[in-house]
Amino acid sequence: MKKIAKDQLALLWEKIDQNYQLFLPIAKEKAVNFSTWKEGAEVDLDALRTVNSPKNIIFPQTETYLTFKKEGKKLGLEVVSRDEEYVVFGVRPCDVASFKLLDNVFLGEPVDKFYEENRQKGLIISQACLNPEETCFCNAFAINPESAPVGADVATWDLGDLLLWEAQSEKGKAFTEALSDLLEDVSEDDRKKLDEVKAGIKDKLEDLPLVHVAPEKIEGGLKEIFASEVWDELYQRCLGCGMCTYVCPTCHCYDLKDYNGNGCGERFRCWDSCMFSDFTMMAHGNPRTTQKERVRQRFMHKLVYYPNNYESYACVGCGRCTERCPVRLDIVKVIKKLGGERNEL
Amino acid sequence: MEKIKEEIRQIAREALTGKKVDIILAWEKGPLWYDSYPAFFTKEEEVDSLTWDSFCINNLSKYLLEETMADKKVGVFVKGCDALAFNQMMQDNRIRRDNVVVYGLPCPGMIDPDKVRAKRLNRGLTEVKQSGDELIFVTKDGEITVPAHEVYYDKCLYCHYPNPVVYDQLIGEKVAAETALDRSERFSQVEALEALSAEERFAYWDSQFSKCMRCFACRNVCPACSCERCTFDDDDLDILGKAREDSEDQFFHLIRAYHVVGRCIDCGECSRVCPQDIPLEKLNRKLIKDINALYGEYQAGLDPSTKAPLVTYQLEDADSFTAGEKGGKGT
Amino acid sequence: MSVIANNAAVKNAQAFEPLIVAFCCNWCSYAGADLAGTSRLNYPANIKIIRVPCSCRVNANFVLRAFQRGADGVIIAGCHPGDCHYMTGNYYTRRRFSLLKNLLAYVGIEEARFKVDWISASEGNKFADVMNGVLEKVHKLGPNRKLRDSRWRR
Amino acid sequence: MSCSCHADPLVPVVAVVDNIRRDTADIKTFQVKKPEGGLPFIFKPGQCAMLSVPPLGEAIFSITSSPTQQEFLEFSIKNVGKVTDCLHQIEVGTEIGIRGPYGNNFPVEALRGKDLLFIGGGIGLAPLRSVINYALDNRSDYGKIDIVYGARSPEDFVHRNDLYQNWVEQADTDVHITVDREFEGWNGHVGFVPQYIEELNFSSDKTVLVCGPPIMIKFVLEVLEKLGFDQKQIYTTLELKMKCGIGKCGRCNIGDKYVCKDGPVFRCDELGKLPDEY
Repeated sequence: MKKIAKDQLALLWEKIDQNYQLFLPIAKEKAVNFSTWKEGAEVDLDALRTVNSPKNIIFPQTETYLTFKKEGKKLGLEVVSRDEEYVVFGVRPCDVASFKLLDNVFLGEPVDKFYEENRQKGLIISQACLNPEETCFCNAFAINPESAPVGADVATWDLGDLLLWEAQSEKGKAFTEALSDLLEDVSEDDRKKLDEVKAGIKDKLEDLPLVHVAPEKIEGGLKEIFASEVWDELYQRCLGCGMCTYVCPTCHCYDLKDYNGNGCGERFRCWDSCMFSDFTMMAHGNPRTTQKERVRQRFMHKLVYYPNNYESYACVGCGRCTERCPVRLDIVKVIKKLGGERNEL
Repeated sequence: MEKIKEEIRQIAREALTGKKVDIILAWEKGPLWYDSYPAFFTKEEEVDSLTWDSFCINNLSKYLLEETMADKKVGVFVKGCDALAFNQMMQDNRIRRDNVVVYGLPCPGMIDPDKVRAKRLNRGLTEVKQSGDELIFVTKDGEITVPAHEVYYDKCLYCHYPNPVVYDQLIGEKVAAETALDRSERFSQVEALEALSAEERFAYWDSQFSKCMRCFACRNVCPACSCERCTFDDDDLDILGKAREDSEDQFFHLIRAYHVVGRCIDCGECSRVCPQDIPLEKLNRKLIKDINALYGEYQAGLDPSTKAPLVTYQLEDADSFTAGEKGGKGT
Repeated sequence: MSVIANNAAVKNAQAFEPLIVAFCCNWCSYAGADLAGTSRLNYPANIKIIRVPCSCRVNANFVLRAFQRGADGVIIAGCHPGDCHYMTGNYYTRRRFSLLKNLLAYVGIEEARFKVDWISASEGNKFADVMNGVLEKVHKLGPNRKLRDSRWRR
Repeated sequence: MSCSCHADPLVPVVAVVDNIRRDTADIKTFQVKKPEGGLPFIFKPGQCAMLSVPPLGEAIFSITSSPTQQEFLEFSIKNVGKVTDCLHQIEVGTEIGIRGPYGNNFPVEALRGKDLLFIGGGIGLAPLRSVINYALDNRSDYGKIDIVYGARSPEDFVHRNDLYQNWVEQADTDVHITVDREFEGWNGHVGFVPQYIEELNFSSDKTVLVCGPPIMIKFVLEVLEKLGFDQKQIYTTLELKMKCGIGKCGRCNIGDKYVCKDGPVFRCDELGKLPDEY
């Protein structure tokens, strides 16, 4: 295990930036998002959760993958090449867990090569959560916020003026090696301090207001839950915006669109939302005519359909929808309404 | 507000049992301290979970669109700003008045959870009680008293209409209409931007707009955005592309703001719901300010029988383009 | 790609040629353009005229779309207030675009890039003046990048 | 740039429209092949392909030709939207993008030796035609073949040549045609497809493949049940909005299935396990 003094981090960013595109939680006009680091950027490692999840890096909101050119009857198509290798620093354990859920979808047959390449070019550095907030409920999905999460190449812990650093994967080890002049070995004291902080987390978690969320308590099969009367009531306040799906680290629906750039143009993939009225609109009609069907689709997908296919819920308890939904129709309320709550811990 | 809450519950129960209405639109409390959200009550026994506290920020008028379309009798609780929204939707012919019973709620102001978090009052917070001009934050470690205006939404501090301008029944006493801050000051941020150079203004808005994720929360929450089908939603029209591209973000925000010109009641819901904290009220207020300057003071939602500024004209209207800033007379 | 790249290179090498989009009311300024033409008054070729049935047919989308797709300046020309072919159309134009003009300025678009004016069918001179005036100012400002879609090829 | 990205399932290849035939006022059949000739890919009856007409985008269509047709793919396309409208306007020789094949297929192997009953309505004949031609090209592998086809009017028939000539001429093959209501000069059967099925009173040992408008499928299934068909004998195809074709974009998600990947062909007993949202 290594460490670096927090006031040395700017040097670290600079060094990483020389060889990689570096993404960090950066505050811009009051909003903290993962964005590329530049000297003077307002890095905010204390922000518990970024507005936009780091999904935006491995599965960008807009991604051009094809250019085309038309000349008379001729059509020219060209695949757009990908960006350079990148490092994402400060990914919270819940968000790291979300990557695996996206992998299930995109790396399943047939493999999405664009996504695969994006994933291969990235190095993930996690940052443990030592102060989870009231909207957090990652424990409902067996995620340990204080841990070094599976899927991170390097795990870090923020101990006030120190950042502890542990390489996890082969990639992470080589990366750590290359930064050896900035990182020093930890002392016994540092380890002890970390253990203390980690031990204190359990109490903090049990104190959280949403600690009783337990999706596994939801009873019934696919068709039963689908037909539940709960949906008749739940959807009513939904405004039909797509915020929950866009800030969600596990939502992965997308659209493919063409841009007409005057004789030539490009085709891109962009996020889409099952909350939007036109999502399933076809020439001969729309199978989901009201917001009820759309709301049901979103939560059925997260809590029933996805688990049927991949044996885990499509939610990591990051709390983004809980914090952001304009009418507070978040997944916690849906899980509880469906009976997903436990009385004792 | 506790007392009013009981009164509201009673009114709701009576309206439902007496079949005066089919649905009551009010608020319900969730598991978190700030978690008051819109709720639809159809049965008397459900009304026990109805709430009224300093977090009932959601404007329920917006829901009348769908509900009255379904030909139901609706009872709705409105705060001051919600009443302006109600009137605006009436003016836009988006509400069938006969189908609605409006219960007016004088509003002392609503608490901005972000301001509470900024003051670190949220740790272990269980409840917030109101006591005159002060708020008592009940936490696990005791009570903290804070002057209300320190944690109210900015928009509440400028609010001139805390008492509903339209209602069938008013609940409780009217509150004083004096604003905590000088009302003309709501344009001060607009003026600060106007004072910058074109380059600075563009840089400012570019960095704001470029945060936009195009989730459309600002549009969907807006009482003036009440079209049955938004032109941006029609895939085939391709008016707004789906790509995250600066020009598309700019296009969306300018058209959104422009589309509600003269109908924006300045309720600030668009800015409140924006996940990326884009200060949309600075666009809306610029337009309100210009309307006031060019065509006379106008508050949308005050009187549904008037015409919105952009659907009418005066022969002698000023314009902003023929001779300097405001000159030019019609012939 | 090579064709486009070459075109761009050629364009860059030449002096800046502003592209101005002018929405002209069919009943007045469009005829004004005609008059300017037949009177052999000079107005530049890089003004693209789009004929509209009334200046109030133009909406904010049109203006922004023109900027998105390559315009360096946009003009709306309608009948003088009081002379609208449809009686009242341009009174609405006046209100709408007074506000839009201010809004565009507010988000940082140089004011000279967006012009609204009243030009009657008999004002061939004014037509040429207005067009030349905008062109000259836009020329000074240089190519517009604001609101432009980065994917658009001119 | 690594060449692996060219293999991305979202990237189309260029193909050329070789022949265009007008079937009805709003349906045309397009023959598509690689610019140098031949099929862009190998497929099975019932599968779909995504056609691109930049800059208007893509749309998915079932392949109406049989895999036994090695020279070109055929698509019968109704003009209903932006992409289809553009396709209807193009001329022979125009290049378009194509990717595929997508989805599962009718189980032509498992159907060997069985009597087949095809039921099609309107443009719904398109995916069935692929199987019909496949079965007819391998005639000895299959038993009796019945084809029931209905359309709104005689003008709305697709693949007229097949219905009146190619298929009728085949051994042990019957084609039953109906139109929704009386038309001048129409001497054939009049009535909706489900009624006609009931009148024809097919024996319930056949395997049925149905495709047509959702409302027709619904009533056909009711009639088949009445005639004693087991749900396991009936196959149908679903149509939902699709974008990616590879089961990821989420549009055609219904229950835990993705129509573009796990469908479009479903056996009716499997369909019953899905939520009623199609």
